[in-house]
Amino acid sequence: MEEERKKEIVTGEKLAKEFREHSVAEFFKKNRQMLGLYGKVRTLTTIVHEYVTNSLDACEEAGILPEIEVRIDELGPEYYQVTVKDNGPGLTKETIGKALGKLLAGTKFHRLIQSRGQQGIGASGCTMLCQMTTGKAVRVITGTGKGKPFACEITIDPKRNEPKIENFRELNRKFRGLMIQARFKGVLYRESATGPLEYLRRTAIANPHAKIIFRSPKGEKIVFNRTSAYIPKPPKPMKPHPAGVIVDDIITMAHHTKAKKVSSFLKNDFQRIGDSVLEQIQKLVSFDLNKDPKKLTWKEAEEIAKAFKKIKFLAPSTDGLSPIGEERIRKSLESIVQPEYVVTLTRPAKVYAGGYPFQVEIGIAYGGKAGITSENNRSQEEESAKVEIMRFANRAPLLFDAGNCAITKAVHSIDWKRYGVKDLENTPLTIFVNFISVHVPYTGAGKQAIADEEEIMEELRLALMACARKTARYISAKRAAIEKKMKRDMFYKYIPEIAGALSKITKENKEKLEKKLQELVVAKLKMEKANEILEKVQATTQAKEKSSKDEDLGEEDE
Amino acid sequence: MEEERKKEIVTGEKLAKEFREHSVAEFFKKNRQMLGLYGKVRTLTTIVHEYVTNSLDACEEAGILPEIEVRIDELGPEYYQVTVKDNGPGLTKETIGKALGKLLAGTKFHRLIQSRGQQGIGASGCTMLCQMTTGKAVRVITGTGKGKPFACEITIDPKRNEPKIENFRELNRKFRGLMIQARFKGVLYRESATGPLEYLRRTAIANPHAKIIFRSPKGEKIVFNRTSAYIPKPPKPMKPHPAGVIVDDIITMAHHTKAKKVSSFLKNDFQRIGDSVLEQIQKLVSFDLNKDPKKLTWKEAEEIAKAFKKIKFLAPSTDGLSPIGEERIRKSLESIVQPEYVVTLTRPAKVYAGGYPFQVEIGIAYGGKAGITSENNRSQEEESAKVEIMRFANRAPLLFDAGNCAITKAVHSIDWKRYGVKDLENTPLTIFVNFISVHVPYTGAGKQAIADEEEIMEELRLALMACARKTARYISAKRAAIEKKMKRDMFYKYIPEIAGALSKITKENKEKLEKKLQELVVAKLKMEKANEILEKVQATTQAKEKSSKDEDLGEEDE
Amino acid sequence: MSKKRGAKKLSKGKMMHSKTHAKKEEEGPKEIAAKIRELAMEIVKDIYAGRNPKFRTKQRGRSNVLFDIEEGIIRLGEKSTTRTFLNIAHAKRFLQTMLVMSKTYEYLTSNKTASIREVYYELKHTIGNTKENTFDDQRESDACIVDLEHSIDTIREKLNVHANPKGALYGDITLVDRQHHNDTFNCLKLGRGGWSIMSRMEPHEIEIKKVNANYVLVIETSAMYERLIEEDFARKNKAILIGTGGQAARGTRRLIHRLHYEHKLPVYVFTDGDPYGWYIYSVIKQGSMALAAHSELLACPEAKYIGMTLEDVEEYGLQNVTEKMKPGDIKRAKELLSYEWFQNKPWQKELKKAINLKIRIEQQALANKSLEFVAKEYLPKKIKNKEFLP
Amino acid sequence: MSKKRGAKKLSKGKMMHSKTHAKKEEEGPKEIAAKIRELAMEIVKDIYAGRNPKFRTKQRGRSNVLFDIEEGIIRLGEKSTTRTFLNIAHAKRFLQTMLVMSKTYEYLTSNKTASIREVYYELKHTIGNTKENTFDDQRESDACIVDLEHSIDTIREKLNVHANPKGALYGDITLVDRQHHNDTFNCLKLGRGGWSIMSRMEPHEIEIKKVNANYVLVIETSAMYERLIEEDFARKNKAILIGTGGQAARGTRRLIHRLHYEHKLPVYVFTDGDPYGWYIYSVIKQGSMALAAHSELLACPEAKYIGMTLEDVEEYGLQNVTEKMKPGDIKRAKELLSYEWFQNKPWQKELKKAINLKIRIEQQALANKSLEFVAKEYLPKKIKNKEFLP
Repeated sequence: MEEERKKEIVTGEKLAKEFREHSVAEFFKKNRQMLGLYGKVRTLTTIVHEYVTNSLDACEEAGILPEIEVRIDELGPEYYQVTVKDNGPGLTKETIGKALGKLLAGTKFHRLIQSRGQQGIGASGCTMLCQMTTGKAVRVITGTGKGKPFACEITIDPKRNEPKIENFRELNRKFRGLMIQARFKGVLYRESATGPLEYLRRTAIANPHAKIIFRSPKGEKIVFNRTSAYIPKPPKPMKPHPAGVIVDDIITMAHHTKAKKVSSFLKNDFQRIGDSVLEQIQKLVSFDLNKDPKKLTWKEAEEIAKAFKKIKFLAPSTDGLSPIGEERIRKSLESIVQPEYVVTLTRPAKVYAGGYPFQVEIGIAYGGKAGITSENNRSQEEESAKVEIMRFANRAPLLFDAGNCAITKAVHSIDWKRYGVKDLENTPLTIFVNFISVHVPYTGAGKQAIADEEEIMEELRLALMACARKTARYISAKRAAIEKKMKRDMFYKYIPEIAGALSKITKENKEKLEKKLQELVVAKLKMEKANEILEKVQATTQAKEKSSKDEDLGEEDE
Repeated sequence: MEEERKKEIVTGEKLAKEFREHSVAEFFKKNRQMLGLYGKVRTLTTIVHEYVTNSLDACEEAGILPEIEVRIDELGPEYYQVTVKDNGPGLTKETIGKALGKLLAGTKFHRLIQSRGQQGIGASGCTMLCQMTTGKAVRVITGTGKGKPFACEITIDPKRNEPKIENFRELNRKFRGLMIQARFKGVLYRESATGPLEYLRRTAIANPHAKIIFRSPKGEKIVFNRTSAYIPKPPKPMKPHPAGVIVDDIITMAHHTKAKKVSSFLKNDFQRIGDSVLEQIQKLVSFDLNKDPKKLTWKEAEEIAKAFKKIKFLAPSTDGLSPIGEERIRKSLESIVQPEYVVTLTRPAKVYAGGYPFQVEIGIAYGGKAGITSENNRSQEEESAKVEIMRFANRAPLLFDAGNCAITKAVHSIDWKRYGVKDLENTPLTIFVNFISVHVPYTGAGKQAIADEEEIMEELRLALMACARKTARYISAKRAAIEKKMKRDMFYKYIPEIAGALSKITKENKEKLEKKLQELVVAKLKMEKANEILEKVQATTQAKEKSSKDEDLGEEDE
Repeated sequence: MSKKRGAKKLSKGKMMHSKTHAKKEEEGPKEIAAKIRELAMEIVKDIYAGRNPKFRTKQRGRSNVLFDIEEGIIRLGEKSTTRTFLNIAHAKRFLQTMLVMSKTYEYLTSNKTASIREVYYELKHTIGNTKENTFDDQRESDACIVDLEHSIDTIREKLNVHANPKGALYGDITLVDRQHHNDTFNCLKLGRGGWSIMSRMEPHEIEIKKVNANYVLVIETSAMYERLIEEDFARKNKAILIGTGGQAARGTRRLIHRLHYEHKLPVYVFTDGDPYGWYIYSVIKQGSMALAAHSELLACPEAKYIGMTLEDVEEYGLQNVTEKMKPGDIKRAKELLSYEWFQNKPWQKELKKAINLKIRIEQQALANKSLEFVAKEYLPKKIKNKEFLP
Repeated sequence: MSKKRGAKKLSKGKMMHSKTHAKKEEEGPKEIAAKIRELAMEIVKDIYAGRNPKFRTKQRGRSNVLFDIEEGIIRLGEKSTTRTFLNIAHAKRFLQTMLVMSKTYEYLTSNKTASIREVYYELKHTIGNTKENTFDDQRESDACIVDLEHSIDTIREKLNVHANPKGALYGDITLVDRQHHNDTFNCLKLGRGGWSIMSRMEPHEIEIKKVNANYVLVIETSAMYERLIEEDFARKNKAILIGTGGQAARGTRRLIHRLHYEHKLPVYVFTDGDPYGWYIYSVIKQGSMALAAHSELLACPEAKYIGMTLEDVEEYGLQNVTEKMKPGDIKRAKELLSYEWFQNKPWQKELKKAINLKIRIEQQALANKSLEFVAKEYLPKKIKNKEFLP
């Protein structure tokens, strides 16, 4: 059955000639889905995301109150132009190419620092997509405030992963900041829960110090004003915390340290290691910590890692973390979501597996325009308000892959019934969660979902439950007030019937009975006023439960 | 409420100094989940996958009948050593570093060629994982058949994405092939549907020309013998097919072509473009095709792409595709799955969006040990056999992300009831699907799911339905035979009761009635024999339906 | 079934009611036993002749049910079906019917009667050397009984087989149980309970000796039946009261039929004003689709509907004791609207009103006026003024 | 409820059966009406005194039900609960109970009776200027009736309120309906139907004038009741036959109770051999948990169980007419196993056998022997040899 065939042995030598390196740009060009640049609507949102986060990060590092204009123009079917202009520090001739025309180049990747962008592929990926789909370059105008601003056009040479800068010219006007303009085909603008407008709305909520202006393809102008003039502290690069650092990290750091001894390497290059900790480490390892770190072996690094596990360290420094702050989240939610009630919480920093500190911020907005239907273009029926979960990583909104995300999982892992929320999905709640860390553990390069590491999940749950408790108190107080009024009405309503029935049996005067009963109700409610409302509601609930339990046996023969 | 803070403006100039490039190795080290190297069990399977596909690809290109030994040893808790040895063409001193110690380097990425591996990051990713988790180098022995084989140890310098080769030594024995040995921590061996053993079993099914030997951590030795001595044609690099090529591809190719005119560029660098096609293109574009391709503008390339869309081309050449073949899939399934019945199909090649040809091969195995429970360690009850969907891309098994994969979606999109399969999930079926293409559209770098492009889905469905029809014919013929026997038994069984009842009323002789009735049954079944079995079954089914329809009104008062 | 189609069918399949009716009523155990024997002999002849043994019975699907406009009853059409032994789908059913034939033949020849459940248990056993039972479910033997009824054109009561009894009788009516000591009793003298109606009410068993009444009042709920006795309604109005306790059982329907035809008493039906009540009325009046073959002996086409109606709700101000119809009720009401025997103005108006208002009204709702209201005003006024629905 | 706990409770809450029983039996409409008036006056006093008006009733949860080992009946314990007006959770219920009190007071003083459904409809109306109804569901008024029964320590029949009737009586027993023309009739002379048992069987209404019988046989299924009449079992064995048609209605239980206590007749219960049948037996014998308060007037602790038993299956070779128990049946059987009143050897053995074999056996299954087997052999032999379960 088998065909016979002349065999031509290809030797290893021959294969060797075929071996070729290729650039990371080529790789991502073939795998754009890894950058989140897939799906017509998603691609456009991702582009806006990449540019806006870069702008916010740059302003923050430079200590500037950001004002960002985003404009999307429809040029043809599935053909759009995106323009983003900021008032940030701008870019120089030297850096502009690397920032927008070379993948895996950036200011952030190599540092342990909280930032929205992280991996240095976002903006350059957009440049690549622009040229892939339209053949056009990305147009840029930028100025640093010193010297003349300049304009140029940027493309990437994918074979070399190197920027190509054309039409460079200096401008004779004043401008500080960065304006990027790029065109894309095969994308689509929609005002949905995953579209650019919702993205910017959420960005505004998580960045109350930013003013964001959006001009939609429909020609509408939407302005999100700042509710805070406080510029977040520029995040500082951080040293790694020993908790959870793996052997490989120690080896890599030891080979790059400037320290001459392992002991000083540990003290200088890690957080929370002082002399007493060093003494403890020395007791736990088999070699002398005065050794040259460059000569540290894997086995020795392993001993250090094991020692790290045994020692109790101080919580990591939060210097590198820049939370929004409870008060600012409250103001922002009140301004943009317009709910009836808001509770906010910023938790202390914690560490997850890799020794990276992180921090969780929660805001729960209830009632009013909270939940889905408020700002979105859906039907305005009160009854149909649905819960809205707003996820952020380092203040950048996460719109996709909700199901995979630790935040969504944490929200759904909570027994909301315990907090007076009977049906989470159909409650007018906006749940705001900002996860900040010097290294966000995304589940993919699309950067849309946070991995559900154990420590992260626990922290999210604790924070959510703390806020839920406060919300529950508000909800039940509100319910209690409503019930009080209902109670009086109800008692009054029943009085004539009761008086009538008793009068029929006893022949007592019906009007007299009614009057006496009304007096009883007034006295009863006055007394209640003195007590705490919340207690009453609980008591009522218990009474109800008890009485219904009493009668759970039906009669079997009727 | 807002705190005041001294602002230190960070200038663009200052930020420029912070700009740093980083290597793709660093990137993937931080994002190992993108390589499928996450999850304790999945990581180990992915490692085996990377090495084994490299071996198979190398043997195929060199025209060698592969014999691959895989050994997994448990060194400690969640600590394993993986050894893979093949008889392939081996690697040279020059190539070994790039093959195993540098990411995005390989023989395949830059060519349009069918291969199991594709992106040149798999084996090097394993090297990185090995050193990240254990600090150890990967150990290699290789020989090309010419000169002396050698041994060495390889690591990667992640900062530079460059290999580091140590302990290099030549060996004084004969060896052609490649043996890799690497250690990993934080991984786990399990004999589950996603473990290495199942991976190798499926690899053996899709590669009937390969002999695969596996030694499990339990010390068991499992051998999958080859069922075919036919070495698949070494796949050839292919020129792109014009259907669906995008503008950017044309520009990139035009800038790299050796041709001097656009016309010869089109003829030489694309498939299926001859003089008559060229004439048609010339009529559709506004410029002269004698132009220098290096000077082709985006607008002109756009015109060519538009012209491509209008012209009807021949189907793409399948030279670059190497299907397994229907007969070989059959033998392989019979040998390894041991079913009762097998049907196989290799469809002609088609093209999907990017101008890439692809081909679909199907095997459906029914009964016997087909389906889950046969080879796997589950309970052997006949009743509980479940359907097993085996997905392959270029003969490499896909074990994860089944839900996202076009193959799974296609299988579930089919109305199996029409093919006599009442409950697909609980039928002893093994459905084998091999998708082959010069460029498999994976949904992620983990390479575990095929994107559900429209053309791919249609092709998969057509192929599945063709096989399902044949399987249906077998299943109903089998059922008919069983029913025939049941029928005779049933008639005979009822005879005494009927004769008894009639005898009681009529006083006729019971034995005489029984004898006559038996004669009737024999005559009836003889007559039926003459007819086609299948027809009978259908008739019976219809009769049943009709008679039950007749009596669908119950009595309302009993 | 459309009006047209039913009417067309009828012209072919019609039987003269009076003649067949009389003949069917007359047949006693001996005649029926002879018919069974005849059928068995034909099957034996088939077997001896080497033919596939068979018997004929009637099709019972909706497609073989028709409404006899002239007689005002639902009938089973003439479509028949043949059950044979040598057919995989029929063989077991064939066997089972032979067993039922043989057993009922035994009842008839030895003067025994049995409930359909007893038939099932009498015949259930393991077949030969197998693990298979002759019957696994009473529904199987019930179906065979129906086959046999149709094959020899009779009703099960005449096969000495019957369903469960249900229903009670009260009023100045004297019955004689001819099979039981010739017990003779008057049903007005039984306190407020009344007589418990038997499952078989065939003339050769229960004789209606004397009736002193102006009409028969059939009442859906047992509670209303009791209320009317409590108010001494039967005496004061010379009425026979029959409580059906929901859907009327076969014995009760047979009794109503006989009171009407043997004693020319008008029959008034009093049910809840809801789809279930209207359906109960329709079954008493025209027969049911499931028992279409036996309407001649069970139905009472001249029966009239006395209440509850939605007009009552308005007239007596019962709005706040109506109940909401559930979606299933509304669906059922819409079905009734399309039935041929509700194709007359008053019923169309009543049903449409119910569907529009989405309300139903129970008999007991009349208690909202006063307990004695139903007996002292509601019913007497309606009967006096002949306020009936057809 | 564990045996220990029940026994302990009892020592506190026990009442002398004979005394209270006699007193309860004696109370007529006048006494009950006076009790209601007394209760209403107390409530009025509360109101005039500015106290939250209240009435007491008994708790009805499982935790307040106990088994009186001495008397062999289920009783309601002494735990009481108070319903007040000024409590958001009780107010509506309070209102409803006042309405029910007023209405039953009216029945008693004007000598009327009503079914519980009629009570619901009589009282249902819209409250004042609201859209709220006094009652939205009959379950609400039913619950108030129970509250009232417990508040004044009586049964609903004595409030002139009753449930639906069900059940039939046959045998040589002469009854007088003292509220209805003093109708006097003998239940052996009613053909094979028998007398339809009323919902209220209070002594001041129905007098048991004469009984000529050796025992009472209570039968679960109507079909078996008919079968035994058919076979003339009552005459031949001097038996009173009572067909319950499933779970015995209150009127039927009251009649059984009275036949036993007034005429010292032994009571034998004949049900299907399955958890539902055993439960029917247990309710007749000890009373039910839901009506624990009324066991003294409804239960018959000396009743004996005659069949079906799993021993019968073996003795008469009925294996192939048994049915499989469904998972729900088995669960129910296991519950029965733990009931205090089944804590005796024969019942433990029987129940365990059923649970192990997972089978059940119906009364009609005896037809598998022959139709007359049950009347000619099965029952007479069992009664002669006293083969009962306790």
